Amino acid sequence: MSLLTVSGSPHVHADESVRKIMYGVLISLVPAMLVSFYFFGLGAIIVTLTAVVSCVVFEFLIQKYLIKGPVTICDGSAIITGVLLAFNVPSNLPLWIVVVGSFVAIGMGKMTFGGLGKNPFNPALVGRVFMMISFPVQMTTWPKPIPLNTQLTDVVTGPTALAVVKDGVGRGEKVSELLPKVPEYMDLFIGNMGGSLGEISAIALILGGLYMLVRKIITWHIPVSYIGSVFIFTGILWWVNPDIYVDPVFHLITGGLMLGAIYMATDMVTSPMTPKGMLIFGIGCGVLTVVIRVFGAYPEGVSFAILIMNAFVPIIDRAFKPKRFGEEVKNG
Amino acid sequence: MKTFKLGGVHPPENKFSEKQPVEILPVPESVSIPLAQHLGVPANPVVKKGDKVKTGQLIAKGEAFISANIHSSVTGTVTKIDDVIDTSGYRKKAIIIKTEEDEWDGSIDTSDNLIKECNLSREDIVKKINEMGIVGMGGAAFPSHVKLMVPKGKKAEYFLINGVECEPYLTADHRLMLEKGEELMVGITIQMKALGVDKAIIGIENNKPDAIEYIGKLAQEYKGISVEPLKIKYPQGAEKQLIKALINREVPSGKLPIEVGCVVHNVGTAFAVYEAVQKNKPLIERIITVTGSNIEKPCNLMVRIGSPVAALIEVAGGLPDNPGKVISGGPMMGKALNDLDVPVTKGTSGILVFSKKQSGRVPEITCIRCGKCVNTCPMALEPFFLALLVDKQRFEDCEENMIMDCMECGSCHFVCPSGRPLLDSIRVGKSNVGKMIRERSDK
Amino acid sequence: MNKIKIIKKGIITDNPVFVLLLGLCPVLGVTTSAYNGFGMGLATLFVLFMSNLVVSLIKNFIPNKVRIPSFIVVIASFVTIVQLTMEAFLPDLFDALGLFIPLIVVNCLVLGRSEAFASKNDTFSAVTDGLAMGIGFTLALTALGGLREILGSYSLFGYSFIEGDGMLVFVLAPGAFIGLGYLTAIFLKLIGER
Amino acid sequence: MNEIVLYSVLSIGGLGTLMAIVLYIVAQRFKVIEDPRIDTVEERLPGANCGGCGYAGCRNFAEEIVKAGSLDGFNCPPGGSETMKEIADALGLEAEEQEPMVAVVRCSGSLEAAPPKTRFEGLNTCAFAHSLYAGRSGCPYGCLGEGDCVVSCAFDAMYMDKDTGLPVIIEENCVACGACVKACPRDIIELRKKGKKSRRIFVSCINKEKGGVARKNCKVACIGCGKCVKECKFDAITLEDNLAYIDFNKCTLCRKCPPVCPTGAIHEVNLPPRKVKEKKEEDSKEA
Amino acid sequence: MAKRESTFANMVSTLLIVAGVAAFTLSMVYNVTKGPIERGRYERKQAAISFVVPEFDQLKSKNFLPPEGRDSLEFNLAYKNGELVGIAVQTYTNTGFSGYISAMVGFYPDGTIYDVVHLEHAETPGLGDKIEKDKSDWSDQFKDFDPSEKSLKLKQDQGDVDGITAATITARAYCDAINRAYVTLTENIDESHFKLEE
Repeated sequence: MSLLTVSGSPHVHADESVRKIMYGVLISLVPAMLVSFYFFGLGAIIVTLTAVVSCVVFEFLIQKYLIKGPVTICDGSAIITGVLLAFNVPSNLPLWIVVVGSFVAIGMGKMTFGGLGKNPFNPALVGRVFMMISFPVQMTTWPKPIPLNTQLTDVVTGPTALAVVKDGVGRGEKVSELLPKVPEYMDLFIGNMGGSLGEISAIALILGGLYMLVRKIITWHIPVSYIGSVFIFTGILWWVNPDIYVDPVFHLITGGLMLGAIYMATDMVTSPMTPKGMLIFGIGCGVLTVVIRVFGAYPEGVSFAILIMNAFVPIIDRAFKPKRFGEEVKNG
Repeated sequence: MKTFKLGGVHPPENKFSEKQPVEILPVPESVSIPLAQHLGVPANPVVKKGDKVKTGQLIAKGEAFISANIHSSVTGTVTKIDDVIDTSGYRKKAIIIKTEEDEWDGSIDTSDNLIKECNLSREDIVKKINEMGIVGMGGAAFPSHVKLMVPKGKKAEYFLINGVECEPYLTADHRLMLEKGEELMVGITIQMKALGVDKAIIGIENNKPDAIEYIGKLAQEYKGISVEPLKIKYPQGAEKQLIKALINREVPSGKLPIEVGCVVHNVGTAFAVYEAVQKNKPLIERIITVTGSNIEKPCNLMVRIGSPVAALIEVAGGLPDNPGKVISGGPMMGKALNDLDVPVTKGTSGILVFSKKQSGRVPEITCIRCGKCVNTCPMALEPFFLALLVDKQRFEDCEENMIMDCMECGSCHFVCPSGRPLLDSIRVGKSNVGKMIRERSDK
Repeated sequence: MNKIKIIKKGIITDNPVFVLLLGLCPVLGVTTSAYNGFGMGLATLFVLFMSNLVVSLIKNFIPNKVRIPSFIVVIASFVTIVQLTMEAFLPDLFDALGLFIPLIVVNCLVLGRSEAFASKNDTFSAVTDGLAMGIGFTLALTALGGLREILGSYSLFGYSFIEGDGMLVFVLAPGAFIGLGYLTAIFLKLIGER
Repeated sequence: MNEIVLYSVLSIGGLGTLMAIVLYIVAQRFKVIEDPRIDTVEERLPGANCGGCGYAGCRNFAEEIVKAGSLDGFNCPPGGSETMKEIADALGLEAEEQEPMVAVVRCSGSLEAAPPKTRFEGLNTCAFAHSLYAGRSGCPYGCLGEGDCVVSCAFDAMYMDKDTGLPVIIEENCVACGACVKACPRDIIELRKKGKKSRRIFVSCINKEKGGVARKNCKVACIGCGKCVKECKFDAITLEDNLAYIDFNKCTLCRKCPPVCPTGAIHEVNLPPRKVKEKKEEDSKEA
Repeated sequence: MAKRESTFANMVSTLLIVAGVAAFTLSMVYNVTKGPIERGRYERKQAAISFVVPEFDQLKSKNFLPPEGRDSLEFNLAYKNGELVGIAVQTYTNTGFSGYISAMVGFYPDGTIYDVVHLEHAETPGLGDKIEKDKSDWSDQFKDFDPSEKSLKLKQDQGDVDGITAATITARAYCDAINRAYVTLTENIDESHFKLEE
């Protein structure tokens, strides 16, 4: 007779694994990816592929030869980092910069801390911010969307809608004069605007977010509190002075807010674990985003806001414990 | 439909044996009846080696406040009083009886007649239950008479009956409700009388529509008893969760249900109370589900206490070729056995056989901080954090984070996508914190 | 103590930057290029050498309770001497390092060596230690400066080898932290500390 | 020379003088009275903060020694008697002569001698395994083989032997701090006198079950037959709860007991090989 | 030699001696380096002035307040053969990416810019430091720039100056500094101020 297994309860396990979660996230990224391929054409596909391949290769090399531990590239987390990194850069970014960014994202953002689950900061954002500071020129030259473009060179570039408004306001122009210079809201919503690969289409990102909600990969807390707090904060500013502050809807559909709120801030590893903590985290991200966008030097604040809040996650986890069962009796 | 609010999981149900009527397991050749089948102090044997005992005769007396009497489940000769292996493989004292022809103790009413009236006083009912060695049959085996003695200054308002059976695979309570419904009702009225309450609620999970319908119909004839269908969610059968689901009260941390005016009993216990009070029959047998996905004949058996687990499996078609794990209890909270000669006790609700493939755990990888364990913990603890603290041996912090509130339902390990043995760590922490608390109170 | 051992300690096993993590203010502040790092290293080397020499000479003369004020006065004097001399004769380097030269006074490396080594050992050992620590410090600063210069502006000691702007982050403050972190990790790995 | 020299000398010199005065006053005011002997003692300790002495680190140990004023009951296991002697010399006290100790694993239930009956899965710590079940072989006293002791050892003096599934103690590294004794949930590891030339004889089993039961799970268990007790001329062996125990204070290493043990539970360490032919292994005088 | 005790007299005398010796040494070094340091500073300023104005043989400096008040600007009036040939204005701005930037702006007497050179700044290396002459030829566009015809503003601010990619703020600030010099100049263009008087 073969040996009986002895182990502690429970003896059954949910049909759930890290791999399934990661591939679920990937599936949810498909709509946004298709939109960016449509508007930015071949360039977008090449940038995405480069980012994914280099992320996976770097993770493999580091795990195999530097850490000399088990290789876990199959869990899909490096692929997600690659896709999200590509989503955060312009589609005409030189490929060597993409490779450098991938190296920073995986090597510095993730493996330095011990790999999946131990990194305090979102790796894709670490890579993005690194590139943003290192190559400001290349990172802020956004191609204009041309549906189904197959040309790699000679893309027309232009500033993002947020940059147009920020620059204009900085010069003392009124918002109402500036708005005609940016695409229509409907275009912004669908994704027909200049910007980073994956951030352009709010609708596709929301679709993906809903899929993740249904699959229970994320909970509603972070996206809703993030987007909600941005909406309320910018709404207040707009109400105070609509001449220098843009309306909240504009803030919601531009500049990677959706991408950040749905994919970046909800990254399991770098966000709080309790619902209460998630709400605080989301509100913090929202407020910081608006502060950086409106009062800071950069027109875009999502990446920095999320990275800053990432640093607060351990404190949030300690400070906002769930209300224990039976902790405070309220009979009725 | 009602359920408890915080956390919970939905493991696949796999109730293979829910349509199988209860069969009677033949009396085995010899039984070994452990002296510590219940929570609390073990009973003291009142028989010697060589004594002849009849079925239902008292063989060990629970003398402490939290203890229970033990009766012989067979007729035969006491061969020895010795250590036998219990479910965990450690040796505990037990009375071993070699079986002869079954002859019941004269005082026991063995007929099938339903006796509805009960003229005993409250104290007499409790005394009777104490005498007959009734313990909670949901798993923890807490002596029932202790629960029925409401402490001074407290008042019971509700008597709640647990017909939830939230553990997957198990169907013993389900069958009991279908087959012994009338007796169950009488048992409930007796206990209501003992507690002096006029409201009793039977909570049944929605996956047993036939039981809800049948018991619901019966309940109409009894004053004060109602049936509440509950949404399916594990661990609804846990005392505190059931109270929350049925009457929306939260038992304070570290306190008993009587704090919020309830007493909770399992349906099996209620039935045993009926038999004890009306038929004078001690707790010597119980219904046990024997099941598993590659067990030939999943079934529900009426088993004499002390029968070896191997005999039960034999009746269900024998061990499959490649057994991986045999579990006493349900898959979520049961104990894996390391020997099949272990005797069945008053608290055994099921025997579950897993194949080799099923018995392996998900490989453990690093925590990705997904927070699923926090969100599924029905006590709103943070299992990942507790496990971390235990690894770091910071048991004071464990206590501060209310590790003792953990009821080991296993939901955290069940959902963990990284397959981390959270509950294993928490158990270590609990035993260390428990030691710490005991040392403190000794001082 | 064995002089060779002191030298080895100063440069490798107790490298002031990578192992002892002392004097990080100038390490992070001035190492935007290899030249700046080298200059700062030399300035510190001089101060370290001279203060170790003087402190070990006067160590028995100083009562215990006023030893730190005395050491600081000695160190501050040498720093000011360096500052004045550099401004007079190396104005370009002074432009780049100016802000950080006075800070050598509170560089814990200098005071630390005076207090921990020079005040307890004979003059020759103290001088050797000052020299070795200074060399270790200079090498570390030059290495970090070199790394940041190579990655940040694609040049080394001012000689550009690729056209273009380089990875700006390495010229900025975050690059100093990142570079120092990774250099420290590599250094410790190489000397087999971890 | 000019006035710059004069002014700077005056100002800095004056400042220095002023500071010296302030310093002097402050130093007089806030004199901290700490027994300098604490530092003296601490300097002589190994500084591993292992806790083997039973105090919270070396500093605490030093404070307690100075407070107590004598060395009775104080011992630094890693430093050994040498360190204690140094401390005694420094403080002018008598050091208690401490015999060096060493940790000893009292279980021989290797994978071969006590074949596993079950496969364990879950948290790989002895603490958990102990709370879950009796052990792989069924022996409720035997080694669980998850290596909590190895993890607890701060001196690299232990490792798990893959073939036997038992921990092994590297004597040269062991400082008898007792961390492994505390870590073992089954109290298998004991601190014993190191003995002359590290020679020791001990019963490598702590099973208190009856002989037959113990034997069923493990071939090399002590079955409590009492032969060794009869053999011992020095009353060093006691039998309690079916288990023999050799008192290391009384044992003279006469080597009479190991050959009579029917299961080979009595181990000899670092003793030269016997000249007389051993036939005890075949001798099954008692089952 | 045994270590000296921490008595009052010892402490005071030691600190006094150490401080005295240090102060003496320092003042000696100061005396030695004073000359070279001042000469160096003067030379650098002269170099900057001669960089931004045409050849001259005589220099006179005068301070003027900019119209909005605040710190005055130093005007270095350059004369050749008694004729005013250029005005080198030491100007500043506080709106740089890292705050303070100072520059020397040279004008022809008619107000056209001769050349510009930066003096001090703390802008981002690799980005904002393109205002330096030896880092980039960006500031060469100010040569022969006539602020009375063209606007000293960046092109994206509807002016006539090319910006620096990714360092708009620095470029804007530099324009502001030059503009401050120009405005102060036009304010005080009154001939009498610039006469070479003895």
